[in-house]
Amino acid sequence: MRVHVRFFAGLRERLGIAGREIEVPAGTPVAQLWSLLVPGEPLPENVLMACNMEYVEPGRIVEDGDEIAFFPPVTGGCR
Amino acid sequence: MRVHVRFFAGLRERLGIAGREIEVPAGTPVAQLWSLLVPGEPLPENVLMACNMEYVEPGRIVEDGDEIAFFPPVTGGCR
Amino acid sequence: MTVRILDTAFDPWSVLGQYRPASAADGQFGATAVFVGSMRDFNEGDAVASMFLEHYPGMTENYLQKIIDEAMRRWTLTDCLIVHRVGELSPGQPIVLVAVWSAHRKAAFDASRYLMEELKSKAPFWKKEQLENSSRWVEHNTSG
Amino acid sequence: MTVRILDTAFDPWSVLGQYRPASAADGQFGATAVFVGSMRDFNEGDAVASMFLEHYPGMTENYLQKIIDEAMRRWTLTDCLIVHRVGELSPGQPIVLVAVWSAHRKAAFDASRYLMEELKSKAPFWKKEQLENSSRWVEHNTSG
Repeated sequence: MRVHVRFFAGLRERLGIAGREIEVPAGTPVAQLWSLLVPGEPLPENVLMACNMEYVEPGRIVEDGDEIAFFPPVTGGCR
Repeated sequence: MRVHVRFFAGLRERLGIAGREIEVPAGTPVAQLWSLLVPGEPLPENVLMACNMEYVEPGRIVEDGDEIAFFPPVTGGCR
Repeated sequence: MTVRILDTAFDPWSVLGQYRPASAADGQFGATAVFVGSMRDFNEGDAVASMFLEHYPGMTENYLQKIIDEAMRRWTLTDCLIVHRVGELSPGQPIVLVAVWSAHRKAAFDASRYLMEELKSKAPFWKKEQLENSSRWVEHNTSG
Repeated sequence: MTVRILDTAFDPWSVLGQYRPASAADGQFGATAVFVGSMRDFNEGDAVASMFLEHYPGMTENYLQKIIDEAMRRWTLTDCLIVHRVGELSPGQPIVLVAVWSAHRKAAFDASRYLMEELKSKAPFWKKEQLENSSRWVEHNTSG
């Protein structure tokens, strides 16, 4: 099955990837998409993950057509 | 000595007095001005008192030329 | 540090749009917390047609300035503004505007709330409500 | 219950002057609590010339709507408004506006602060600061 993976902000810049379509087997957890897309790069401890625009835990199993996002801690609002 | 006494809001309406000059002996406490001006009328429990536009306690001794005010609990701002 | 007592209607958002916080270039404050209290058209179960707000000219301004001074002592603030109506008010009209500018949001939130609670509990203002066929002085304030 | 993401500068006081709180005649709400966060010209000891605010279109709006829904569940509110800038910002420009309307001031104060803290801690926005000769992503937010 096929999922769309997106990276944001500093993560996107550092990895040089904004978005990527990827073919994965059924039962793949969200966190595993990271190692598939950026092998050898350790998953940052403070990274946040979303599936279809909702926060999810790293163990969440992806489904066909999901949009998965990895991003750094958020810094909206003001100081 | 001479002091100026003022009443505000519901108190002013009920007593029918907005302001009054009054001659008092030295050593008169603020609260006593009430009984001098409205004899027989008990001092309301929740009444507030000011001397020269600062809150004072009932026992504060007045001085010549003071402006003394009696008023009900305040109800500014919004609900 | 500005206190204004107004006897005619005011628009809090226009006031804020025109106000320039004391000694602060635009980039120097990061947080603004504002509270606006407006007259409602009901109170204690009764429809209120209009309201009269009395104050103690001189003491009211002094007292508001005093609570602003106290807020500036307690928190690190750039500026504070309090605007309060007196006189005849109609439902929906703003009664009070409190605004606090500071570098950090915590101070702005805390100080604006402090100013409102202090204003309500001790600033010399008194409300008289005009009901359909009668009027009454408001006897006590709601707690924050 | 309105969420707006804007990629150009906005004046929070004009926005508020033009906003009509949902399903509320003028006399029905008594309290409005507002918070405005603006860009400062310094951070962590450095002068900041400008800032870029990135977001996650779709998720950001969803998340802001979700925290408004939660606030409306927790308190009795008339309406909530959140406006947040994205894109290129200059010092002094407003970043965020949070406004809450309610019958009582306690709910307005509590809910506006809740919305700001929730927004800062989890809404997907990221700041990149442009310093004199370099740029950097802001790594962590200040606590409330």
